[in-house]
Amino acid sequence: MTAPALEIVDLRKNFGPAEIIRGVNLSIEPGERHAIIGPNGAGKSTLFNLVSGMFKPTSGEVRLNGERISGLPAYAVNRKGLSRSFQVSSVFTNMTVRENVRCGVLWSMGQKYAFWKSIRSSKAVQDKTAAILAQVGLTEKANLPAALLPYADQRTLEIAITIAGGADVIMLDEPTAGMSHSETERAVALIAQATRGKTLLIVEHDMGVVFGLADRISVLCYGEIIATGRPDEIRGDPKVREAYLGDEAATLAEAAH
Amino acid sequence: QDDTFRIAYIEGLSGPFANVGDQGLKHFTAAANKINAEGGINGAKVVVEPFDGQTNPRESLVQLQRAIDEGFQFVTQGNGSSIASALIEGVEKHNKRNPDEPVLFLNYAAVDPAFTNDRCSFWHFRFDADADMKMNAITDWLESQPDIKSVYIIGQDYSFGKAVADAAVSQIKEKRPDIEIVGNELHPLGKVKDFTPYIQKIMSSGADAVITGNWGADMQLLIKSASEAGLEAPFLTYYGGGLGAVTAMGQSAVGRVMQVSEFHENLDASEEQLEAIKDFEDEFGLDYYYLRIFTLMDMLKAAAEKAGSNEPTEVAMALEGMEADSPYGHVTMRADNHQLLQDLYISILSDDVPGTVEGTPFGFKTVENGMIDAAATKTETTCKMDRPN
Amino acid sequence: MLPFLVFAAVLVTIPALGPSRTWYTLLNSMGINIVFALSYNMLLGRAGLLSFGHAVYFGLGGYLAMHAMNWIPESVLGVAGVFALPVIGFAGGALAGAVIGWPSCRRAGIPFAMISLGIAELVASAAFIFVSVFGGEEGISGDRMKWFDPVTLFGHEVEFTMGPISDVYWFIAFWTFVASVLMYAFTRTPLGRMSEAVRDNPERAAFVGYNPQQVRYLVFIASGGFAGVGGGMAAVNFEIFTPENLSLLPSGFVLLMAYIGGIRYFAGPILGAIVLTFMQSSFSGYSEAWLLYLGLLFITIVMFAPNGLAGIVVALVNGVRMPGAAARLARWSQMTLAALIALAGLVVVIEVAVRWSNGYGDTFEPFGIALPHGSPLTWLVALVPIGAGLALMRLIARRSDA
Amino acid sequence: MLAVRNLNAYYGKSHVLQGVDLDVFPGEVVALLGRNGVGRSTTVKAIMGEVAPVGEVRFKGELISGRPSHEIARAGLGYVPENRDIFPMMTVRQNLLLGIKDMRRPGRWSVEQMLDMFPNLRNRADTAAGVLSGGEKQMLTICRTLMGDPDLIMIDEPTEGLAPKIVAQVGELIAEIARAGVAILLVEQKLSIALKIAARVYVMGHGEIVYTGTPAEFATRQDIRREWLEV
Amino acid sequence: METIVFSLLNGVTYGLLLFMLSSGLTLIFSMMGVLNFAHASFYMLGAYFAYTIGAATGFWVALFLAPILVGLLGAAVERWGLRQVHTNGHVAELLFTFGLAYLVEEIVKIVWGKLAVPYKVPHLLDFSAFTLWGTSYPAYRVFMLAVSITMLIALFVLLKKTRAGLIIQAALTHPAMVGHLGHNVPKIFMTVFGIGCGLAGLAGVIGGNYLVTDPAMAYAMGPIVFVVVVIGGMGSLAGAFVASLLIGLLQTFAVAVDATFYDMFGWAGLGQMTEVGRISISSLAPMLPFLLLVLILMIRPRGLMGDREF
Ligand SMILES: Nc1ncnc2c1ncn2[C@@H]1O[C@H](COP(=O)(O)OP(=O)(O)OP(=O)(O)O)[C@@H](O)[C@H]1O
Ligand SMILES: Nc1ncnc2c1ncn2[C@@H]1O[C@H](COP(=O)(O)OP(=O)(O)OP(=O)(O)O)[C@@H](O)[C@H]1O
Ligand SMILES: CC(C)C[C@H](N)C(=O)O
Ligand SMILES: [Mg+2]
Ligand SMILES: [Mg+2]
Repeated sequence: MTAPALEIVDLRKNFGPAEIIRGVNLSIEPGERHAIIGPNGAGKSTLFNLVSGMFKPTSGEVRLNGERISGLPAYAVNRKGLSRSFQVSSVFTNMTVRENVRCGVLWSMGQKYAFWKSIRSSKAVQDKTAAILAQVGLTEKANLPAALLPYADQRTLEIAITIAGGADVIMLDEPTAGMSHSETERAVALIAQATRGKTLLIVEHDMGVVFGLADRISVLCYGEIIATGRPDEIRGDPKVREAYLGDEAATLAEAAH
Repeated sequence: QDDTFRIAYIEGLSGPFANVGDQGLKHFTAAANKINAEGGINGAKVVVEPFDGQTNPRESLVQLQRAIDEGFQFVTQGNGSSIASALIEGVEKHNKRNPDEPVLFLNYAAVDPAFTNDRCSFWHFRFDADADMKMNAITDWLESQPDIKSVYIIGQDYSFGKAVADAAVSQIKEKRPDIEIVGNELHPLGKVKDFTPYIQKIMSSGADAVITGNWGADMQLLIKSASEAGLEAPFLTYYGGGLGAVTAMGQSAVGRVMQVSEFHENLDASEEQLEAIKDFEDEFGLDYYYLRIFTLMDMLKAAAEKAGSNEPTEVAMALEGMEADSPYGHVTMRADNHQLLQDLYISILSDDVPGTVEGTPFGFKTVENGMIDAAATKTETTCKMDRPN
Repeated sequence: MLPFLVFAAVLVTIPALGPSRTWYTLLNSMGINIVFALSYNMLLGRAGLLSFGHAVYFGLGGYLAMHAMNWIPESVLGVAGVFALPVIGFAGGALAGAVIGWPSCRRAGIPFAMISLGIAELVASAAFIFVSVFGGEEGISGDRMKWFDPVTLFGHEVEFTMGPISDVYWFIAFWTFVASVLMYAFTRTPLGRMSEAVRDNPERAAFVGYNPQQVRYLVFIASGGFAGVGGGMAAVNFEIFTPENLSLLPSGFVLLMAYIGGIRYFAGPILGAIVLTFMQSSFSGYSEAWLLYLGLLFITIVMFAPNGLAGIVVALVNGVRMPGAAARLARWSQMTLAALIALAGLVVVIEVAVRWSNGYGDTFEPFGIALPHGSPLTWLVALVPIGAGLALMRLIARRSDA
Repeated sequence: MLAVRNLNAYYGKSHVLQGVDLDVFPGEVVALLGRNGVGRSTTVKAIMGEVAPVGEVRFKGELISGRPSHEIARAGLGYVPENRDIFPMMTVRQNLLLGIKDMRRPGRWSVEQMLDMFPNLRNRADTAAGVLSGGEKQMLTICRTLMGDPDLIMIDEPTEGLAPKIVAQVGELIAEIARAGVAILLVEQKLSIALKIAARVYVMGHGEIVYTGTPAEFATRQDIRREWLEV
Repeated sequence: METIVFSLLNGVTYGLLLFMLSSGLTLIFSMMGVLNFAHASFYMLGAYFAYTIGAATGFWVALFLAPILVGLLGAAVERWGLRQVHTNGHVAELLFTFGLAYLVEEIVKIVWGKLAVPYKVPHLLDFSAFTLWGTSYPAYRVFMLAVSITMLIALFVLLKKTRAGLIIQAALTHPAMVGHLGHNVPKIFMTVFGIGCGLAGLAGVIGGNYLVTDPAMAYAMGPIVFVVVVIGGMGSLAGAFVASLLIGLLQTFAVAVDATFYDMFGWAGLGQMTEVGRISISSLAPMLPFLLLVLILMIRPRGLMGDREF
């Protein structure tokens, strides 16, 4: 059996006295689409930050394809093939859309810190950038500065940068937050298509998105995973209903029928 | 351009030593006015134009270049031997590369002895007694002061300060071997804001006298801290009489601060000279301080007229060995090293003299046996000069 | 590409116009400052690092070149060696950048700025202490003219000794061009691009695989190196380096050049270097109060044109191109006119005051009209235009608002 | 109480608000609905003076358009922006304290009350607000504005990014605010909440108000919903 | 012994002057985020104003009037200058004050001339407070000590006991939001800047006659003030106080030490006459503060007592 794409073992994180992540265990198979839901402040973003190398865990371990990555700095984690997006759009505001995507592409195409060759000299980089832009539908806006993009497009760009590096584990933090229904639909389609064959870890509050996209769902509550399972299992779980879904479970159940 | 005789005055006209540069410029302006009133130099009107060298060798070289580009062939400077050193080199290089348009450097205050010894140049003339000559005056006076048994030397950390210290050490060893040098200290140039710690050191060393070549703000602050702390030892200085030091010292310095200089305001002089001093002070609101600037300008005029040309090489040739009469005595420009010989005076700050400075009730008066004859100031030189043929 | 061809063409044609020595001197300083300001902008404009100590790299590069200059033997090859000194400068600057950048690039923003300030003061005062390396107050000087007589090369008599200022011009022009092209090219490389990415969003840059500190550090070294090229050029041009060249003052000046020129544009610092060098060397000859004017210019730019002179130029060009140009240009020229009127009054005030304060007794005589400080007419001539100009500006601004 | 007449606003050249008219009466809860990017946030910003308003805005009869925003706030108009501008370096408690305009005149709400209402906040009362989770920040901003004791509060997208359960909580909070007699102008996407608490709804489309009515009426207007809200 | 006592006294005096200067900067820096490069220029203006006013009315009136005038000037600078550039970020603000420093220096030169003015210690305080081992300690320094400690206390109360501090800090990052909460941000900024400048002015009134009042005094004091603020820690008045004293003492003691590197490291094989061996500790005095600055920023970036990094 191959190692899980992402494996989290008894991960803990304290901020001062506050214990925010209290022993999370999670194992995600290659190609799986896994969603994390949970109330606000449960620690979802923190978990993302721990896995992606922004924070160092207090204890526990994170393994990417069997290799330990916890404790590595963010850029090193990224180079090993894990890429993430941010809950609040985090793009290179003064650059054009194309440059934003290109920045996402550069490292994976082996450009590293090169200062002896033009960024344009590599056809592969150009092509890859163009391909990604086309994939997310931003080709027309490629020459606009990112700061001037409408909100939904910025979210899309956020996703584009995240997938640009070709990482095989993608983590998205509330990718559709603040999008309208139609935009959300488009975003979900994009995510589904862009992560085909890859491992996806996603945080969302929009249950439509979660139940539409995820193969499995984990519910994080006060820093602990209280349930993991297929969407229908989660929907029925009384603990989850109590902690997170509230009335919406009923609505969802209705919708499912 | 033929009817003007243009002199570039390259000094720090901004920054910490701006005040000193400003004073010099006023003296030059006055001297030029005087010459112009008498018909100029060989009929040419004298123009002294200021260039701000910012008391920095490189910037001064930039200004030198600018002056040369604008056609100046006479340059004057004095505030800082470090700068004079750069200018001498700059002028030498220029004259070597452009033998057709040589430039002459007239130094009125930068007194590193090297300039008239190992590093002497045909294109450089100095109108101020060098550090060794002035130190000679001081140490001669020390010979008559058996009460002084220990001295403290403090100076600015650059060639001039080092020259003063070296001169003091070697001459004291020679003339008063019994005097102990209890401190020999260099401090950064123009950067110290509070000299109290240095004064503290001097006081605890128990020195009977302090020797310093400090000038500008470094002099004012040093003296000020000394009088605040109640340092009783006399100060033997190069520049205690000028450049704002007296204002800073006040009453407590009376009878304690001495200077060695070619001029002070209570020297005997003709009515005419006193009149000239008064006119200068009225016009510029400033003490008459740089006698040597007037000497410089007068000799320049005399040399040019003797040569019958305003061309630097010929003026320089004429200056060599030239003798002249200043309002206070006879002066000679040595031909072998281009050092001016003039009478020097050791004077002491006093509160009962007619001539006062800086609007204070104080002025300097010559101490007993304080006059050193021009001829007696002459020192050996190691100068070997390349002269144009 | 085109702008660089024009640039090269301009550089080559200048000597044909037979500039005076004054012009050569000015142009040479400009070249040095252009390289210096561009290298500074690699940090400030591109990587977003505000440094108060850039002169350190300029100076250390320059010092190294200076020492190298003194070692070079006197021969024809010596001339070539002198010509190549900016390469040594680059090495010196880059080396200094590599050493100093190590601790300072770990942090960006204000801590970086403060470290750079501290290091500048530290290096400058240390330089005063290590006399054998830095020459103390006097500095280290040298002689760039390594060969006196013309030599015959391929049957032609070449008279290129690096002595005369016109020879130095070619040297400066060559290196200015090369360094500008290289620095421009740098912005087009992966590292150059990532430096901008790190400026905008270091966190994100890390999540696309780049170590922001590493990026900053490498850019810092490159920027130090190019500053060193400027230093090497300066060593040859001025033939002296003093510890002051490492201090806060020149560091501040390069900041002014880059900012006044416009840090958002590649050509901004070039423009800034040209204008400020001109002011510094020529203006200071016309008016003693040139620093006051420099201060005023600078403050005006900071307040009203944060994109600098280049920003103004771009706005002008856009203004001409976009629809409604006639009206806009009319308004701009009215504004400019009003501002000029006020400025004229201000100049009178300043000039009269400077002369009054100096006490040399000379009077300000623009166009032969004497304006002594004692006469009420003077103050009328000064204050009326200021008032009128400001009132006009206000009027125009209000009218265009409505 | 709040009367907006022919309000226009621009971002550079783009004319974002093109003559908005709207009213909020004392104690009333009004929802402002509309698709993304139609200018709802801009409307609120223009009322607060954050975006330069062209047109007329009156609050309690007084003309407030063109006045600086602190004066508008002091007139009794509260505003909770959509980007949750909390003060990240300060503690939760300090954030709340800053909401008080004048220490001498405490309002209807006290810090303790706020912390009671949201146990999450109480737990973190003395940590820096910058590290709060997205949802916690949202609660904090609303509470902070309430500390200033406004007579009308404008809330921009309060439930965005909140867990379903907390969405309900926020809904309750808003209802409670309304019960306390504070008028509310609510900018919302989630129809469920908006329709539950609002007395009246405005629908916005392309910089204009395209529909006004009570929730009940609105429920029947499928055409409006489809055309302007995509639902 | 006497060296130690006097170095201590002198270090404290110098340190207190530094504190007076830097307290205003700390205030402005920590509250508005403005690195006021012109701070020392306001210090200079304080000295010059006091000189001119004092000539007409005597020192004591000047002591009150000059700082107020400088403060008003500072407020005006904020109102018509800084406020305009505020929207362009901190770099622009910093550059504005950078230009202002040039401007002030040039204007001072025009108005008061390039030479030092005879601004003197008031007659009433021009005596020696006490004499130890034959060295006298001027009463004026005791007065300086008193003023700066009063200032420390007053500032502390102002900051900790008022909400203004909080509001300003919030406004630093989110000015619009603070406005929406009903606080008049511009006015507060103006006041803070005015007070900060006024404090610098006060330092000028007191320091101008302790040191020298000339157009170069601003440039001489400028950088060291930044060192104090950074070493002390952002926003920490107490830190600024400690750092001022530390630097004051450090510099005074360094000067007092007579040793050279050879004396200290000779055992390690350093030659007496080598260049490094001859470097004296006292010659290092001017660079010590900057060395400390760099070290602090690297080891403890929040400064000695700062509660946050920049
Ligand atoms: N650096 C930090 N220091 C202290 N506490 C922190 C820090 N970062 C996060 N926290 C706390 O940890 C908890 C979890 O935050 P996190 O951002 O992970 O929540 P979340 O699950 O993503 O919530 P949301 O869905 O609202 O975004 C919150 O209570 C937050 O206040
Ligand atoms: N600072 C800005 N500069 C330029 N355009 C802007 C700016 N802010 C908003 N816009 C544009 O103005 C329009 C209206 O924006 P507004 O934020 O008011 O919409 P909204 O209805 O609140 O939408 P959302 O649901 O995204 O909050 C949008 O098209 C947006 O892209
Ligand atoms: C102006 C003078 C005091 C300069 C000093 N004598 C020097 O040689 O450097
Ligand atoms: Mg989150
Ligand atoms: Mg909105």
